[in-house]
Parts: sequence; structure tokens; C-alpha cells
Amino acid sequence: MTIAEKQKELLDELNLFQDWTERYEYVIGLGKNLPQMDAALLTNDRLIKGCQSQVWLDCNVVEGKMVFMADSDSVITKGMIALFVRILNEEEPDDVIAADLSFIDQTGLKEHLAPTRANALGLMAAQMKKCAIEASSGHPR
Amino acid sequence: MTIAEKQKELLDELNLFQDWTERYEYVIGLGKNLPQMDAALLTNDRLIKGCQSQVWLDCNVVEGKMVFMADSDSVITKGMIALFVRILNEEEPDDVIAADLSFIDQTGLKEHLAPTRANALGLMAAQMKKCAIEASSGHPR
Amino acid sequence: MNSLDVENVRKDFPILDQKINGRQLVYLDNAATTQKPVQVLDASRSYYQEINSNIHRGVHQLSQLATSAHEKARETIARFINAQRPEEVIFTSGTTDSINLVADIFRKSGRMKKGGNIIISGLEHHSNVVPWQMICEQLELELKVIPVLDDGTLDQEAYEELIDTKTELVAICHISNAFGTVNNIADICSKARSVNALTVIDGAQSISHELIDVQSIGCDFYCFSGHKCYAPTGVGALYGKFSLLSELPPWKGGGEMIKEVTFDKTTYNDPPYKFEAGTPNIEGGIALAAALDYVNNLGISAIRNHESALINKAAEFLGQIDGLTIYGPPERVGSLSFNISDIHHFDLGTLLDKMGFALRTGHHCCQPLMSRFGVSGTLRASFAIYNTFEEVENLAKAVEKSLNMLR
Amino acid sequence: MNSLDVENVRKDFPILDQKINGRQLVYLDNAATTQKPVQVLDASRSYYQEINSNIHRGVHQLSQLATSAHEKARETIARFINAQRPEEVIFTSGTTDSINLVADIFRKSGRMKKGGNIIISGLEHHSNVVPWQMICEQLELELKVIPVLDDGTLDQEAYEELIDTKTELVAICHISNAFGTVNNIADICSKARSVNALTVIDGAQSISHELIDVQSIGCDFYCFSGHKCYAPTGVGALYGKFSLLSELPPWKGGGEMIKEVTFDKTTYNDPPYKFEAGTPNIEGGIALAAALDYVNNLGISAIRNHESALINKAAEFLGQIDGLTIYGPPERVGSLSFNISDIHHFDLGTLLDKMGFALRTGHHCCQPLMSRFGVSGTLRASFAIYNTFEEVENLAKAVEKSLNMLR
Ligand SMILES: Cc1ncc(COP(=O)(O)O)c(C=O)c1O
Ligand SMILES: Cc1ncc(COP(=O)(O)O)c(C=O)c1O
Repeated sequence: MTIAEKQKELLDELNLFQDWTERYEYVIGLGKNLPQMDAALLTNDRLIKGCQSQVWLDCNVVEGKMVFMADSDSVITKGMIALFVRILNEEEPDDVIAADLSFIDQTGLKEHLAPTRANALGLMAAQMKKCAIEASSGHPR
Repeated sequence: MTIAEKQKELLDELNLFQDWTERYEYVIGLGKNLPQMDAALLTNDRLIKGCQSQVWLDCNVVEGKMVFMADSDSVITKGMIALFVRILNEEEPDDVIAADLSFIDQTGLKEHLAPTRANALGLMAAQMKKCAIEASSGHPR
Repeated sequence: MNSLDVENVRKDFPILDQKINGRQLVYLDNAATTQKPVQVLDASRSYYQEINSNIHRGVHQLSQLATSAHEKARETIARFINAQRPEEVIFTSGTTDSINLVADIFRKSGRMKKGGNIIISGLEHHSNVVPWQMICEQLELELKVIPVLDDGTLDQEAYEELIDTKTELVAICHISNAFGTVNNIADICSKARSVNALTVIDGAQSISHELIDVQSIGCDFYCFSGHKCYAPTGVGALYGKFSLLSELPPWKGGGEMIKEVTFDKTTYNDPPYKFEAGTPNIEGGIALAAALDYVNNLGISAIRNHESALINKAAEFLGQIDGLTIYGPPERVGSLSFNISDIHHFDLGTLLDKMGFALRTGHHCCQPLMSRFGVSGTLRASFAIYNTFEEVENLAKAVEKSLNMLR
Repeated sequence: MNSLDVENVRKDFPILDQKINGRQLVYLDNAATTQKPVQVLDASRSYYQEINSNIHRGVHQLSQLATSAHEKARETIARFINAQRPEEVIFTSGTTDSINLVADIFRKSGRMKKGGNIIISGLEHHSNVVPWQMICEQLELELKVIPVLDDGTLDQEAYEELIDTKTELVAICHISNAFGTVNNIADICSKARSVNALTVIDGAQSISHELIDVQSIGCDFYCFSGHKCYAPTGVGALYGKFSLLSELPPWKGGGEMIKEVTFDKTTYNDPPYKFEAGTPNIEGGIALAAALDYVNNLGISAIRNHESALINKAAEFLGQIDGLTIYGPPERVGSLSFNISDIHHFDLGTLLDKMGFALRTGHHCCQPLMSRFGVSGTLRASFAIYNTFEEVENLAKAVEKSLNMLR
């Protein structure tokens, strides 16, 4: 599946829910199920400080594909992270760079979770792309 | 005539005028006719700096009565000064101190000519009273 | 009886009818900013429709009218806080602006000497921390901090130990915006006076809730924002003792604050104008006075009664929720902060918002206080004249519902 | 054709129907402050009736809406002056505030060295004089002044002689509020750049009259007030080049301008937030954007055409009056200053006011310029989009009538 196809699938899934409660319960569930990052990885250089919640992001390139791991102290943020990871994981760096992440606006999840300044999630999306750019230019960290 | 009587006489006179034009022409006339102060008296210590016009005031006590002389670069201010001088000149210091100068509000002349901050005329009225206080306490300047 | 007719009060605040995500708005973020009654909105609109003009320098009538409306507003504020004279009230753009004004004129005054100290407290909002940090850095003063006890009140004994003859200034909030703690500022000021230290009170959180009497408090400066007291944003006030204001140097330079400008030498105006460079927020000042009139009409004691009943009820309802901790002392004014074990404040705030409840989450601009209590933030419900007991009850229910989703 | 439908424009300004002393108001004090169209008043009222909330830190929806409205306003302002990015626009309380901000962050930056100099001009408003005098005094810099020629323009040759490698900063108005002189600021900035001096442009009098393009002007900072451009009092903006804003230290301390606060060490936010301590004038920023939208809808070139025709007509009519002197160059924008021999400006202003004409009299916060021309003040008529040719004609007649009374 392409990134765009994965996004469409995700939106279709979310649209099945009747109201915000179900949608949020789903995201909270995703957050709870996303594996916790290894404590050793929760370092300051992987930390993205948001206004309200914190996010840790780890990027790797494995056989030419991006592998992301992420965690957060907020379970809703973590659920949203899971959406990003699902969409972007295992994709080639150039596809990640080109991905249109505004799909998150259409999820019917809270507007402020969309990429904006000082929002850990927005900063995380930017950081994911940055990792992909570094990988693509042959300088993975 | 007491100060209060002089004030009443003045207001009656002003009330004879039909409109603001006549009233202002009268005041402008008073301003033109008030004798200019001697150039030697136009000193900094007699100067009262207003926001828009300047006033020079000279106070003396002659045989127990206040004698005021005043001048201004604005002819309307000077006409208003003439009203004050007419009301307060030749009065005893204590009567000047006690005088209610709010009569000026009832003249139908522009509100801002009434005593307010940074208004040369308001500052002048205050200075006239101050002179009278000094005279009354035996420290005329 | 001093009681508030809340249903009638609510009619004055059109925004309260707004729907959030299809639910009726329940606005409990009043410590951040209050809503504005139509009386205030009308005052500002009439100003523009009838007399708008620049003030103080104009010979024409609009300018006269605008000037006297603005100066009348200053008198209203002076009376509201019981200043000795209107000239003790300086218009600013808000509490932060007021505090920075005081900090900077002290810097310039040369009164504060290297090796001296400034005392603040662990309860302070960043606006009453950072300006003093900056001044301490520039003048090489020590910044001392009165610690906060476990119950969210200040450690009075520690204060008495911290304060000494080298203390130049004590800057303390009247009421904590995070926990609702009310400080005994009259006592703090009197101890400061005994060592000749100046006092600056941050009244951002008290102006809408408490009777303010700067003379009986005995402070040298008192700061507040209009927008936290039913007035618009962009206007606030600084009260300062007239003798101090006369002595101290001006802050910003510009029109209005001068007596005479030449390129060689400029002389400054008298207080308050000396501290009001440039065109002030004329409309804002007038609207602020309208807001204070509105508060006075309701009566501060009726407001206090209503608000303290509300906050006590909130504490009672919320206190029954499993794992919920309320911060601060039992006697709190305006704000009530809490956390629920294992739940991130942001998650709870997000779900409450979906149900129409506007609470604040996070550090409330009090990072040092949050660190002191080992949390990254709290949820804060803060109250105003238009909040109801029903809203408080519903809040507790909504918290329960959110917990079911999150746990 | 670029033309303004003035009759329609006037309908947007309800205050223009006011009566002064029984006469129809003729408002010609626009350089002091403009009137506000209903579109702006409505923007501010809707803000309070629909989304009022404190910004940037809130998880709840009102806070989100208010934040994005406020940030959108920043974008509108950035586009209006052609800034490279919205982060180059800092909200302030007005021009005076903007200039003081720049002056003070330079003081703190340590960039300006004892023995250096700052250049201003003889045309400047006190707000662009006093802050630099204060900084020069504190840092022991020299203040140099570009002289004004008899025609009210700046002496360009003298500028070239004054500026040298020790020049740290050049601060000049775009348009003189007293005489309407338009300075060649692009040229002034380019000369300043050639000696690595920074440039601050006081745009208070240009924002409502001219197309502003900070990039083609080539200035480092540009300052203006909302209230002189159809927006409310208490809000203004500072444009600054992003690289400079990033380097320079913050001004006021408080909420919003910090990244992290501890009692040991505080780190600051990025521009523009680093310079916006405390709750900003949220409504004011939104209303300012509404005012700029209003101006854009009419079109700056249509506005220029109308206003320059008006001011030329005024010069023509007034120029015919016996003993009347008009100051400044023939090409003037916004303001027209005059005096009549033997007549005090205050007397003439008083009588004009009785006839409904609101003009400004006095020194216009430009005492040095007044001294240069040997007068204590002038009468100033200043124009806006809603002024008409009829008003200009009637002004000339009213001046004649006043002269008959005064002579
Ligand atoms: C050229 C100029 N600069 C600065 C200012 C100061 O503007 P404000 O009073 O809005 O701060 C003015 C307005 O009076 C002005 O005309
Ligand atoms: C206690 C306290 N001090 C200062 C401030 C700052 O007020 P403002 O943002 O209006 O300048 C606030 C408001 O956030 C506050 O609650």
C-alpha cells in the first residue's frame, strides 16, 4: 500500500465511528497498545517538548526503509503517534519526505492535535520528515 | 461689590449674547484691551507654561489688596485672564483664597478653558490663589 | 443578604450561549481571562462611535471629551483600589507590563545595589519571576525565594529568615493563579517595611475576587490586568505610591511623558504621565472602568460569597473522585488545581473540552511551582460570577466519564 | 480607475455623524488618531461574543480558536507590509512601545559601544527622540541629528557627513507627522547598511497612507500603531528581520516569552514570542488585521489618489489666505501644517472647533522641529479616507471667518 492508500484506509476506519467518544476511545486504545519505548531510549536527544505533552522519537533506517519508534506521556498523544507510525513506518525516506500529513485534519480528532507550533505532535511530524531527509541524503543519525 | 457679586454681574453680561460668536468676540476684545505687561516683567519666574499657550502673572499686595497683572501669547487666553483679573483684582487675600472660581464653567466659553491640568489658565488660577495665600501668611514674594 | 442573581448576570455575557462541539460551553478558565459583559462591550463601542480622539493634547471637543473620559476612568480605578489619589494609577497594558515597568525603573534608579537581594515566592507566575531574574542578573543581586509548604501556602518562617537589611524589594502575588492560595500580603508588606524593602504585589488574580485596599495592604506597588476582571485585553494598571512615582525615573520614552524636549536635554512630566509614553489604550482604560463599575454594582461581597460557595462545592464533588488530588490550602480563591493519578492532565483536558468544559491544563506559567510538587502540570478550574452550581456538578460527572474512557 | 467611493466609505464610520457645538463634525485630526469603521468594531465585538479566551496555552476549543485568530492576524500584518514571514511581526501596544522595545533590546545586547553614535532627524516625533536620548545617556553614545532644510525636508548631504563607521543605528520616520514630509527611507537605509548601521523606521504616519514593503525599503525594523490606521488604541506592531530577532535578547519578562523557567536559569522562546511577554492585546491584534483588510479592500492606490487630491486642494485653498504660511515640501502626505501671522494657533484652533472642525494645534510632539522653525506650534489638518473636498473648502471658509473675529 502507498502512504496515500494507508491514509485513506485509516480515514475510512475512523469514519465508521458514530461520535467523538468512540473515535477517542479508539485512539486511546491505540495509545495503550503502542509498545512502550525501551527506557534506555528515552533520552533528551530523542525528546520533543511540546506545550502540554512530551514525545520521544527514535528513527532508524533498516534496509532502506524508515523505522520509527515513539512514545509519549499522554495517552491521547501516543494514540495519535500510533497513527503517524502506522502511516509512515517501513516506507522509503523519499516517500516519507513527500507525504502529505494534513490527513490528520480530516480524522475528526481534535484540531489542535494537527501540526502546529509548540505542539509535540506537530514537532514530531516535522522531526520524522527531518529524519527521512537525513536518511535520503545518506546521513542517517 | 463682593467677588460673588462681580461673578454674577459678569455672567449676566455674557448671557446677553445670542450665540458663541458674540461671546467669543467679546472675550477676544477683552484680550486685546488688557494692557500688555511690561516686557521687563515677562520673566521666567512669572511664566506659567500651558499645553498650548503661555501666561505671565505678576502679583502684588498694595494696601492689603491683591493687584494682579497678567499677559498671554494667545488672545483668547488673555481675554479669559481679563475675566479672572476683573473678578479678583483689588480684593483682600483671604477673599481671593476663598473665591469659587468654578463660575468660569458657566460662562458658556469653551469647557477646556476651565481649570484643568496642563492648561495655562487653570494653572494661573491656582497661582493667583497661591499668591494670595503667601500674602495672607505675610510672605508676599 | 449579599447574594448574586447569577441567572441575570449570565444574560450580560452573550458568549456563554456558545456551543462547543455541540455542547453548551462551560467556561471555567477565568483565571486565564474572564468573559466580558455587554456593558463593557457597549462602553468601548460607544467610545468609538461618539468621542474617539487622541487625548491630552487636543484643543478640539472630541479630544476634550476623550481626555476627560480617560481621566475619569483613572479616578474610577483609583477609588476601586482605594488609592490616595488618581495620579497613583498608571495605565499599562497588563500585569506583566506593570511588573516590568516597576523592575525597569528600579534598575535605572540606582537604588538597588550589587550584593543586595530581591525576594519572590515559589508560588509566583512567570511574570513575577522572570523580570526579577533579569534585574538580578543585570545588577548582580541575589534572588531569594520563599518556599511553598506542602499545603500550597508560603513558609512564613522561612520568609522571616530570608529577609534582611540587604533586601531591596519583595514581590509577591496576592492570590496564586495555580492553586488559589491567598497570601497574607499585609503581613508580608509590613515585614518588608521593617527592613526598608519596597513591595510589589501581583494582583492579577485578586482584582476580580477580593476587596482591594492598597492603603491597608501597605504595599508600594500593586499590579493587575483588565482582562482578568471583565475588561478587554491590552489594558491594565499599576498602582504606585505617589512619593515613589515622583522620585523614580521614567520607563519608556515618547510623547506625553515629557515636559520639554530639546536635542540637548529633555525634562519629564509628573506622574502618572511620566510613565505613560505614547498614545495609551484610551478605549481600554474606559472599558476597564466600566468593568469595575459592573463589579461594584454587583458588590464584591456578593461576588465573594457566590464564588467561595462554588469553589467549595467543586472541591467537595471532585474530592470524591478516586485518585484525585487537589492542590493548595482548603481556603482558596478563584482557582482550584487537581490531578488524577496515572492520568495525564492533557488527556483529561482534551476529553473535557469535547464535552464543552473549558479548563486550563499545564503549568499555568508556574513551572517552578509545578516542579516543587513534582508534576508537569495540573488541571485547573477557575471561577467567575457567571458560573453555577449546576456547572460544577456537571464538571464532576464529566471528569468521571473521561476517566472511564482513559482508564 | 482607482477611485474611492467616499460617500460609501463615510457610512462605515458612524462617528462622522456627530455634532460638535451643533455643527456637523469635520474630523481633520487623523494623524493623531483615525476613526474606526464598523467592520473593525464588529470584529472586536464578535471576538468577545464568540471566541474570547486566553491564547497559546489552552487545550480547550475557545483557546484554540482565539489562538488561531490571533496568529492569522499576525499573518495579515506580515503580508500587508511584505515581511518575509509572520514571525517577523511582533505585537506591541503601539509605535512608542515598538521603538522602546528596539531601543532596550539594543541596550541589553551589548552591540552598542561607548563612543559610537545613533542618528535621528530633526523631523522626529518625541517617540523617536526620547528613547534614543535615554539609550545614548545610558551607554554613552552620541546622538546625531540630521538637520531639516527650510522646505521641511531632510538635509541629505548632512546625513552623508554625519554617518560614519561608528554609527550603530539610524532611526528615522517614514513620513513626518508635523509637516507630511516623505523621507527617502530606502536611500537612508542603504547608506546605513553601507556602514553596517541598523535601521529603525517609524512608520506611524505611513501605514494608513502608503504601500509599505519592508523588504524593498531594506530596513531592519519598522514600527507602527493600529490606532492611526483605523484600528483600536492599545495595539501596534514591530517588524524586525528574523535573523536579528533571533540574536537579540528579550525585552520584558513574563509568561509566553519563555521556554523554561527555573529559579536557577530561564531559557527564552523563539521570535516573535520571545518579545511578547504576558497576555497580548488579543482582540486588538484581530481588530488591527480587520482594519488592514478594510484598507486593502479599498485599495492603497485609490486611497493615495484621494488623499493626495484632498491635501493639494487644502494647500490651494488655504494658500490664498492672507498671511498664511504652509510648512513642509509641496509633496506632502497625510498632514498639512500652517500658521497665520500674528495669530496664535491655539486661538484659531479654538474658534475652528466651535464651528465643528477638529484640527490639532500645538507642537505635535515635535518640539525640536517647532524650535527649528521658530514657532511654538502650528495648526495641522490631517486627512483620511473619509474626508471630502467639501470639508476642505469649508475649512478654508471657517479659517477666514475666524480670522475676521481675531484680527
Ligand atoms: C511619526 C510618529 N511617531 C510616533 C508616534 C507615536 O505613536 P503612538 O502614540 O501611537 O505610540 C506618532 C503619533 O503620535 C507619530 O506621528
Ligand atoms: C498571578 C498572575 N500574575 C501575572 C499574570 C500575567 O498577567 P498578564 O498576562 O495579563 O500580563 C497572570 C496571568 O496569567 C497571573 O495569573
